[in-house]
Amino acid sequence: MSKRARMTLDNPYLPYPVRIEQIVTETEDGNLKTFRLVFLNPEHEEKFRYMPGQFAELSIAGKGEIPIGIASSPTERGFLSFTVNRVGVVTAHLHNMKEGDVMGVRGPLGNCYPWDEMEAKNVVIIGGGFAFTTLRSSLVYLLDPQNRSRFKDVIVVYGARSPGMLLYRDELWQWEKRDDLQMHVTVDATDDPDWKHHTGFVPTIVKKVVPSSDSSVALVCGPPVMIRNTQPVLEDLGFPPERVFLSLEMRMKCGIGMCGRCNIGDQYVCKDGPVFSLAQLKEMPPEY
Amino acid sequence: MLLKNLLEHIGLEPGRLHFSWISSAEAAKFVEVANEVNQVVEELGPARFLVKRKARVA
Amino acid sequence: MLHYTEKIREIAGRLLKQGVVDVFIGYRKGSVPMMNNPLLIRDPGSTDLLYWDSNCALNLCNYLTGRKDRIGIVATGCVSRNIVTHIVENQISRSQLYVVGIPCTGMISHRAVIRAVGGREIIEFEEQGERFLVRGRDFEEIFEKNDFLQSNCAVCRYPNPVLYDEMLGERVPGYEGDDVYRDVEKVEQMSSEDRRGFFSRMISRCIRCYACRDACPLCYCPTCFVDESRPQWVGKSIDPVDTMTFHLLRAFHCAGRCTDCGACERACPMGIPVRQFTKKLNKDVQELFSWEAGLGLEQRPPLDVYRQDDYDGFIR
Amino acid sequence: MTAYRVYSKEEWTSAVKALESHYQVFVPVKDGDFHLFGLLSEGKRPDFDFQNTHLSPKSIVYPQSERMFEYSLDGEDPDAHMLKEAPKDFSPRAIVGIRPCDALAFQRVRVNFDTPRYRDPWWVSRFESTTFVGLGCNAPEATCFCTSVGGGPFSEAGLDVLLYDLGDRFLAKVLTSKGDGLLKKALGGMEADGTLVRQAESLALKVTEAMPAVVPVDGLKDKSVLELFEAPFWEDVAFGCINCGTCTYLCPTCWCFDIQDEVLGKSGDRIRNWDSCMFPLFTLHGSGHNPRGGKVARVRQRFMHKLKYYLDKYNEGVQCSGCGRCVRSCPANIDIRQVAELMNSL
Repeated sequence: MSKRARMTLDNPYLPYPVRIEQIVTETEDGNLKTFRLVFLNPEHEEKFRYMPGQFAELSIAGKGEIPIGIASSPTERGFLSFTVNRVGVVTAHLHNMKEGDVMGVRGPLGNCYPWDEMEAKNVVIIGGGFAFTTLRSSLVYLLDPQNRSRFKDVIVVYGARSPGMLLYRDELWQWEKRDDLQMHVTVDATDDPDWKHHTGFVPTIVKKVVPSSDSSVALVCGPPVMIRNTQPVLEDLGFPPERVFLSLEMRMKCGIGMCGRCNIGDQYVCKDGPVFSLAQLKEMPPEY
Repeated sequence: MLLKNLLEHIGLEPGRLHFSWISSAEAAKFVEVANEVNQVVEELGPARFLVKRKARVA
Repeated sequence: MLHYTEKIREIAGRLLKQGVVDVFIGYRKGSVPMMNNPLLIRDPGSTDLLYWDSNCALNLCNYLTGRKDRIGIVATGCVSRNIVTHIVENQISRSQLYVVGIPCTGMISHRAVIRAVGGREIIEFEEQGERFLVRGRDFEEIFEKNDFLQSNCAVCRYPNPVLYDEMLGERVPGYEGDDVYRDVEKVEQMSSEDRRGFFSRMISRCIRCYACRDACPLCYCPTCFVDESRPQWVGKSIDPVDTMTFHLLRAFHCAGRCTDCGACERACPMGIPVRQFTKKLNKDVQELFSWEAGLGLEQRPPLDVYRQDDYDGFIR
Repeated sequence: MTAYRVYSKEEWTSAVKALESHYQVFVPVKDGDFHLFGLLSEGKRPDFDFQNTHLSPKSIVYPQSERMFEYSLDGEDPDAHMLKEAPKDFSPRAIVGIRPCDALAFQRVRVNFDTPRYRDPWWVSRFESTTFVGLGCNAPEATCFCTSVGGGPFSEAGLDVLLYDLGDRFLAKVLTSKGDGLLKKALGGMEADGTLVRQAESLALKVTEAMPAVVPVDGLKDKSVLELFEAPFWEDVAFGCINCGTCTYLCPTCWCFDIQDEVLGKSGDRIRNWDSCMFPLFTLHGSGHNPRGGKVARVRQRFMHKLKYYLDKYNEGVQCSGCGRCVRSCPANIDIRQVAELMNSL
């Protein structure tokens, strides 16, 4: 069946039905939950082949859709997981849903992190707050036995406002014990006396722990303030803009580059992004 | 009053919208007003105007 | 009202040169006949861009909301009443404004003129005192301005600014007749069912572009009720019930505030007479509370005041 | 060899009538102060003596509000919460009397909805089921500028048939097999001889030459997007704008849309509505951040998209077919022709 004919069969707006298999509350304020979703139709799971860095539209009949980064890695078979911040109409409803409920997933959407460019290079992963989702996907993918050897050193700097606001905490502590990865967890501040990890903003920790930029690629995802302050640190370390990649957030509806709202200049964040290199961003109007 | 006038001006049938001031002590008046509204509205029959059904779109 | 152009330029230049104001808001001559472009200038050297004729029908008070600088602004009767309302509703402070008052002899309804030449394209418009000339590809007509006034200007009782720092000319007489609300009364006399049909047909062509809301100086809410999603009051499609709900609630938010300046009807791309909603409210507000919007800084609007003798006959 | 048929005005009216048994036929009809496209089957009388319809024919292929999916929310229903495509009627339709600028507009919009990676099922199905019978413009308006943006009063882009109004007769030029198929079903008319064809071509030449390309867009391709973005004139261009949706909803090349769910009791719809870059909500993030929170940013986006971003991304010319509707209907008289000049001469 030609690609075009296959296209006419798939309506790009029609979500795949999924069931919520598991809900984990990630943060102490309860505003961030991770939902593990399983496809009701194995054929859909087969079609939904994705790479870390991509996102999907979570669809709730009667409420609408939300674009959320895929937190699970393709190496984790049989389910998709998404960490969702309770912010608006759809997210609030999602946070009240129970395991076993049916909803929809549409995707995979957008591009992914530049895996071929990262081959045989050091990978520096810098994440902040609840934007660690697609970076988790990338880290799990990287550490998978089949993939780990394709990359050299892996350094991760992940920060949140306070210990209670860190995502995937049990996994973080396991990653810290591994010897094929330098895991640096930090919090802006804490009064917990036996907090034995870093304390301080992500950019300051990056300056401390990232040795150099030679043959290294940086993946950065976090709130605008973190990104703005991390860029100069990476530049001082010698990272050229071509080897710093950011994953951006934008208001989205269609997710397939048609509804016209998520553009920065002539690039649609949903279709030409969400991952852009710093070099690309420097050519694009500063409107995001 | 402005709302009632405007609604009825654009076509809401008189008798659909009632206002009454009933204190918690005026149980009898409450019953009387409730029955009266019920009777007037029943005479008017099911409401059609300004009632949103399935969106009338393409 | 072409003769006001020179005076406006001269005053604007003086105000900007002397630093009385930071910016001056007026109109620039339009690029198409019977349309003018609202303009803001900062530099005394560009006052020759300013222009005024009887097609300055968008309400300039709409551009004051949220400004923090000192503003010179031209204001006709209705615009000045909206400025009063803006001040009373704390959207702008009197001290920020230097109001250049224009005794207004009414704005032209460009749709009525196009209708009068049988829909043929008008290429040029020229105001000549109380008359105006329109020229097309193969025709030229001269009309009496008073035969083509916007329907609100034709019955306008407050053509002279109620608030100003300087007046551009002699006061002009307002409409004296007692049938200002004749069009509303005509609809009031219809049966409830006919009125349902009248208003439903009227908004059947609405394309939900919100020009009526966006042209109105009264509509300055950060998030309009029609854009609210938590809770969502109105559907966003062109479903007739949602569209009627939008127009009904938009008008209701103007109760006791609307000066009938006509900007909403002027802006509507489909030519819908949306003032039929607000003018009914204006009539009721006048009859029930003897109130007309924006006439004085000291008076509080009716929905902001409770009086013992407020009419309550509708409450059983 | 291009086929031509000639119809007297009466023959053409009955020919169009005959199409009703094969197509949903849309024709320009007088409606109050202006012309709109109306369905012949609703008893509307075609009126081909018009400049252009007030609203563009875009809503025939791309309705302003359209149901995408339906779903049940009833717990007992086994398919609850699963979206099903709403039933659609993509039976053949014909737009008779579409102006060349509006047909060109569909071509410029198609690159958005019919892409190698994704295809919008509704837009593409309706577009492909539509036959476009264009009517050349004998007397373009002063606000028309199609010749400046790659079109023309007799441009054939996007048309299946082009009609020339020769006063007492219509000459129909067949452009595609779809157009040929339509004329065969339309009955009536005769083969046209060479003199009529030459008369039509000289008419087209005369009208086109009387419309020099006055709106300069030739330099836009090489301009730097960042310089245009940072240009000093945006503040002044945007001042009068009241941020309504008039320009985008009247525009035949604007395609932006919103998706909304509506629930009634135990069932619901997912509906697509036109949307506008002029509205603040268009880019408002859940966090409250809005990359285009101010009016100037939104007005800049509209013109930068039409005259630069689209030009760079698709290399199909500018996203404007020069119909002049926004120029005529903008309540604040913001004129794309002037903005194009400002951008082109930066």
